[in-house]
Amino acid sequence: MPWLSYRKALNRALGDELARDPAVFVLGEDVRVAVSNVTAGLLGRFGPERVLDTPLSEQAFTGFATGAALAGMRPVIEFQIPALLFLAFEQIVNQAHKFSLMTGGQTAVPVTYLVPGSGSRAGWAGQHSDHPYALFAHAGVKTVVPATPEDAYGLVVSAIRDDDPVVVFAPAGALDVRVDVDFATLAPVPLGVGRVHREGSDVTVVAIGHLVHDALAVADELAGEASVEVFDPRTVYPFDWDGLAGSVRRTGRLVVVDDANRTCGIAAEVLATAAERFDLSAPPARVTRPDGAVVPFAPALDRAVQPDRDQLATAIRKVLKD
Amino acid sequence: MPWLSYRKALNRALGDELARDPAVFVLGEDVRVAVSNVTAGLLGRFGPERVLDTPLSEQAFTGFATGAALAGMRPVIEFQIPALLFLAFEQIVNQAHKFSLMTGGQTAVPVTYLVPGSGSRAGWAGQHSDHPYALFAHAGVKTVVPATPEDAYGLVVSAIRDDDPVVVFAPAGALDVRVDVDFATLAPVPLGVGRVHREGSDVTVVAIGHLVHDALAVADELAGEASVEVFDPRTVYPFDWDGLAGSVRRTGRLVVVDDANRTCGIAAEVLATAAERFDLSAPPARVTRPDGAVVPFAPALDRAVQPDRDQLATAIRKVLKD
Amino acid sequence: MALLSAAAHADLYRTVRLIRRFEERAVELVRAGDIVGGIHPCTGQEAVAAGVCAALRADDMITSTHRGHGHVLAKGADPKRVLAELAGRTTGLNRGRGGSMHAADFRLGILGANAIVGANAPITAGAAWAAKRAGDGRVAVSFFGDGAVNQGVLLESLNLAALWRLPVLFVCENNGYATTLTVADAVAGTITGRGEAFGIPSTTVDGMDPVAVLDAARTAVDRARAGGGPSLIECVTYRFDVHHTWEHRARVRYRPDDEIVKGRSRDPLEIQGSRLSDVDRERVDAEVESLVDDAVAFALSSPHPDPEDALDHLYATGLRGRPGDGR
Amino acid sequence: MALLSAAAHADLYRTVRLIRRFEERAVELVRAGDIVGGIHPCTGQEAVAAGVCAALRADDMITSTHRGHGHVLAKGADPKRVLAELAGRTTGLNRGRGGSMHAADFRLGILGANAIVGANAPITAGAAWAAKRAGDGRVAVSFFGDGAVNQGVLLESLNLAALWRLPVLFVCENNGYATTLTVADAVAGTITGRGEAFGIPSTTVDGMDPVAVLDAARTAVDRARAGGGPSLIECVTYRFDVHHTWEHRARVRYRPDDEIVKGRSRDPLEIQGSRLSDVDRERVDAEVESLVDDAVAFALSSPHPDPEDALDHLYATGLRGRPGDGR
Ligand SMILES: Cc1ncc(C[n+]2csc(CCOP(=O)(O)OP(=O)(O)O)c2C)c(N)n1
Ligand SMILES: Cc1ncc(C[n+]2csc(CCOP(=O)(O)OP(=O)(O)O)c2C)c(N)n1
Ligand SMILES: [Mg+2]
Ligand SMILES: [Mg+2]
Repeated sequence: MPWLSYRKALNRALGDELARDPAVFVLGEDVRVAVSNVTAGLLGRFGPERVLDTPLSEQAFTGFATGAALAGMRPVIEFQIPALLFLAFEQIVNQAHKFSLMTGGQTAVPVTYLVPGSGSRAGWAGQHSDHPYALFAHAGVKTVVPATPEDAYGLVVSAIRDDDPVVVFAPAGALDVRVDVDFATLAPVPLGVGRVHREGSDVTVVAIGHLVHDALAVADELAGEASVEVFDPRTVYPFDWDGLAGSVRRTGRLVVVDDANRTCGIAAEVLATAAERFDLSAPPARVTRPDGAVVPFAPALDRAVQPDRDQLATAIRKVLKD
Repeated sequence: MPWLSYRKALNRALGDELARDPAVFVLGEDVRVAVSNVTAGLLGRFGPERVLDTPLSEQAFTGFATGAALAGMRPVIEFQIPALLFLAFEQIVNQAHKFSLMTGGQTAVPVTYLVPGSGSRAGWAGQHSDHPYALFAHAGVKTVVPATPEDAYGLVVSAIRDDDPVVVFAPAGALDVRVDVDFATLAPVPLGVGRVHREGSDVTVVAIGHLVHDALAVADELAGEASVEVFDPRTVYPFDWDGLAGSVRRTGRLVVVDDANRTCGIAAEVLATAAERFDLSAPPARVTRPDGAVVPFAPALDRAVQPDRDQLATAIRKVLKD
Repeated sequence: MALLSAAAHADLYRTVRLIRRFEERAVELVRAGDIVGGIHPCTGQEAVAAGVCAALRADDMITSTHRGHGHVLAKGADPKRVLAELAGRTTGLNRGRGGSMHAADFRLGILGANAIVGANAPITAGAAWAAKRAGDGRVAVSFFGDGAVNQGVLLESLNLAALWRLPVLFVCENNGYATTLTVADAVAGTITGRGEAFGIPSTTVDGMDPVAVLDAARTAVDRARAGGGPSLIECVTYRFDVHHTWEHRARVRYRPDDEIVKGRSRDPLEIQGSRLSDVDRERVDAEVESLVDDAVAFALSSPHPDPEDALDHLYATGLRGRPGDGR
Repeated sequence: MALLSAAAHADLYRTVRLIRRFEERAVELVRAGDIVGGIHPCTGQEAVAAGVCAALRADDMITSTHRGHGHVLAKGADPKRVLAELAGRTTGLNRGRGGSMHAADFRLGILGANAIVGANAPITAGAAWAAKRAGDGRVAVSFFGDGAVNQGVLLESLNLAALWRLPVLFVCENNGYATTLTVADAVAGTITGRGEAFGIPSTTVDGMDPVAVLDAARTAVDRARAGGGPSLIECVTYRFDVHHTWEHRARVRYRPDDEIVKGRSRDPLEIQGSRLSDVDRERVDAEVESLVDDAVAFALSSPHPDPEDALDHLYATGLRGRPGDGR
């Protein structure tokens, strides 16, 4: 079977949706030349009317997408850096997200915000290395963090077809993941439905985005000691609480690994919901970035603020001991 | 003793700090005329050089404050609406917050962002009614939500004197609170230190901002049934975990009431930390706004998305039963 | 100035009169407590909405501001449903979910008023781009105040609209103040200069005269429909009442008395009214009065929404998040 | 053009040469893996940094961009410590915490490069305001690219600076591209037109000639120090190398070959070099070479920071948040 890389999966999802629905178009910075590779070939296939290079005006082109959506289009915006979402924050959480309720259901804002290369990209320092998906989850904007190429494909397709705004974070740490897959099996993945990557009976590890691969590696490592289930929510908002409940019912223990700041992150939400609703046989644990982390430039410092496999293994062992 | 209103406390804090430190200045929209009342009288006392009316350019005037701070000043920005922070989000969380680490400690950004009237102001609808303090807590910006006039005074004073950026949310629901207080006792309140407003032995209620007053009322109501401790963190980031731990050690049970969206809110963080670190004798509960809430305009709908006393009482009873 | 038929003059007058009386009654309802949260009345500025919307087709689009009742009414929204919206009733344009600052009627091309100054500008540009691609000849109007010309997002939007030759009208209602801040204290350079910097044809007109506004709007609309791209029209006007009705309780002083007197001396109602015969004027006045009476009666007799439905429409897909009390 | 002394000419040349050689060596270190994350080299654009900074006092302030090494060096930063910063060492300007895009040296008025296009503009304005209030005659320079003139925050900052007559120089390095997007495809109107719209004196100069830049900068600095407010200088230049060093691996094509040849044909190094005698030029070259050799040796022999210290300086107050692993 052919190899599909995560990056290529994003590209394929965009191409397929552009081909399927004339209302879909892509806009962003350097998308014609396809600097991120995610839009490679789209200009040639679909022409400049459907692949728009924008000036460096994040606020305006984000609002522009909202307006186009109000008039029936389905824009997909590529953002080069997670922090650029901060520039457009008002237009996403205070405009696009609120239109449906505020107009009493008169309209929908089907915009997809795609961030290829979120999180640390080794050496890009403080302003380019954020993983701010929890901010959108808190605001209530649908938020997706695919871990694998096939999920990247399926979730982007679903995001584009969804009538609400959806933010898609494609972690830098996952962009080079490749799978051997029959392209005919690629299909939409519903928003809000998690995936058990590996079954286990002792502890559920909830891993977000690229950390799914680390969690699987750690589960392998610990195979002699413990049976680790790896649960990938895929969508961080809305979260698949029922899926997670099922997993935790089986294992009774919970660890979350999340490459984002600790306070009020997704890991916090998972622990909070678990505390309210799940029956745990030991206190849960989370492995995250530190509180309020700013990613320092020097590579060793950059790595030091990201969760790593050792930390995860330690957390799992601790939860199993309790 | 004279009456001090919350609004007047904010005003007094600004006046005292302007008088004390020539590096302090205030900027924002309509601060000279003092539309919010918070800056009343300051123009007359301190002149136009220290009380700056800005054009409607939130991004620029927020960055302007950072620049002035880098050059030795201590700006206080008044934002008329919580959502205006979204316009300046990049300048706060990606610039001001990151300068210290990114420059290797060469500089500090002592800016105070003051939002008088956060949360719902009855009838101001979807775009004016947010309570987004968790966003700043997640990013790691120091964030304060005073509940009482004396804390409003003391926390604003501390925010201004603090060498890091600090966001102060003054909930609309607290602005009209008044206390009978000896002005001579008004003093700085350290950031990161909570306050037990009422001692109790059965359950700890963590209440944020104006909800402290609701929590106290509910505690009174339930006095026959249960002994409720009301803990006000005052600063939501950094959070007074030790203070809360002490309270929960005494009560063994925990309810959080927080007028913000549920997912990834401060209430989530409190429950998560409790699950990790505290010994609870029953599952904790939180009373919040719903997931992803947008405040609808009609007054009854507006109230329906805010946590209320009945919900809190129900949650307390449930936690006590478990 | 264009020569208009008597009927056209009467139409313009009717719109001005409707907005005026609507606002006056709305202010009464604020005082009476029937409208919660207050409003930003647009009395004095009616000629802008009337003139611009008279130049539009029914399928053209507009976006508006916190001071948006006039625009929405001029674009054809039913006064009953606008007032019901202000009163938070289920019969309101937005089913009571939006209120004064968010009135929208998508069937009439009213893509929504907006509570964030300047935020509607890029939204308008995007809608105009969609119309351009569809080739349906529709144009989109962005109304905004003088305060908005200092918002980055609006300036970015001028660039996008010019670059992509979008069929947009940027209509600036310069009423001299952004809340309490004067234009002189807020705007370096001129408002039309900002449009021109992006290569956008920009003119200043008498915003108290609906015919002057209509003239300028027609030129701009014709240009936009013909593929000539955006225009900016600065309408010089004056707000007769407060920035927001809270000022009725908490008087803040920032406009000199003589300025207020002078500002109110040129009244669009009189300017346009003088172009009608007395009979015609009285007829229109009576029509409007009964429209507005009906609107008030309709609004106040309409049902309040049920708190159980507070989160209806939160997601267009019908997604329901978790409630706040953990049920 | 101003008549400069031989020494002044040599100084300008030295700066251009230093930046050129620094960037070339830095690119080598990127290829060698000693600089992680790559850089945005400013080769070809050295005259802008050299000319502007030659017009400044030691206590004047600058802010810069992702393509900022030249500005920082021209303002006097020690090449050793700049290179150590790029290599992520504790001896770097920012102790290895900032890297290529955040080099700062507050003792030299270098308030930081910035990785967000346009974000430095309001920061510069604020610093300039503080200087104005202090009455110390300092000015502040905001360097930015042609891409930044489409950022709302920059346009808002032009307004603030003009309104409050702040001692700011807005220096636009127009190298024709924002990454792959041409100015023609991104900028409606002109760059100087944007300054002028806010009443800011704005000029276009040959950004390949350090003397032309210095001339314009001097006029602007003099005006600013005299209380005359901000200026905008558009420096027309050309980037000789890639947007970012990732292009060295993944060639993307967006600049026509003949344009590149033409662009590189006017080289600031040659333009300024031709103003020196051969001896002088060789002397400067040798000086620079040894400076840069020293810088490389210093950077590569400096210690890497300890991962334990990753969150040092996160808060100026020394606050420590909770670690990520729950310890
Ligand atoms: C971006 C933004 N900043 C501030 C506010 C608060 N505010 C609401 S209306 C207003 C003044 C607007 O002035 P202008 O644009 O001239 O419109 P006018 O009120 O005069 O009609 C302000 C400051 C806001 N809603 N949005
Ligand atoms: C606001 C923002 N948008 C996008 C980017 C990604 N980006 C980095 S540099 C760049 C191009 C900048 O062009 P220009 O301002 O002309 O500077 P140059 O690179 O030509 O020196 C882009 C798009 C960014 N850093 N910040
Ligand atoms: Mg105005
Ligand atoms: Mg450029």
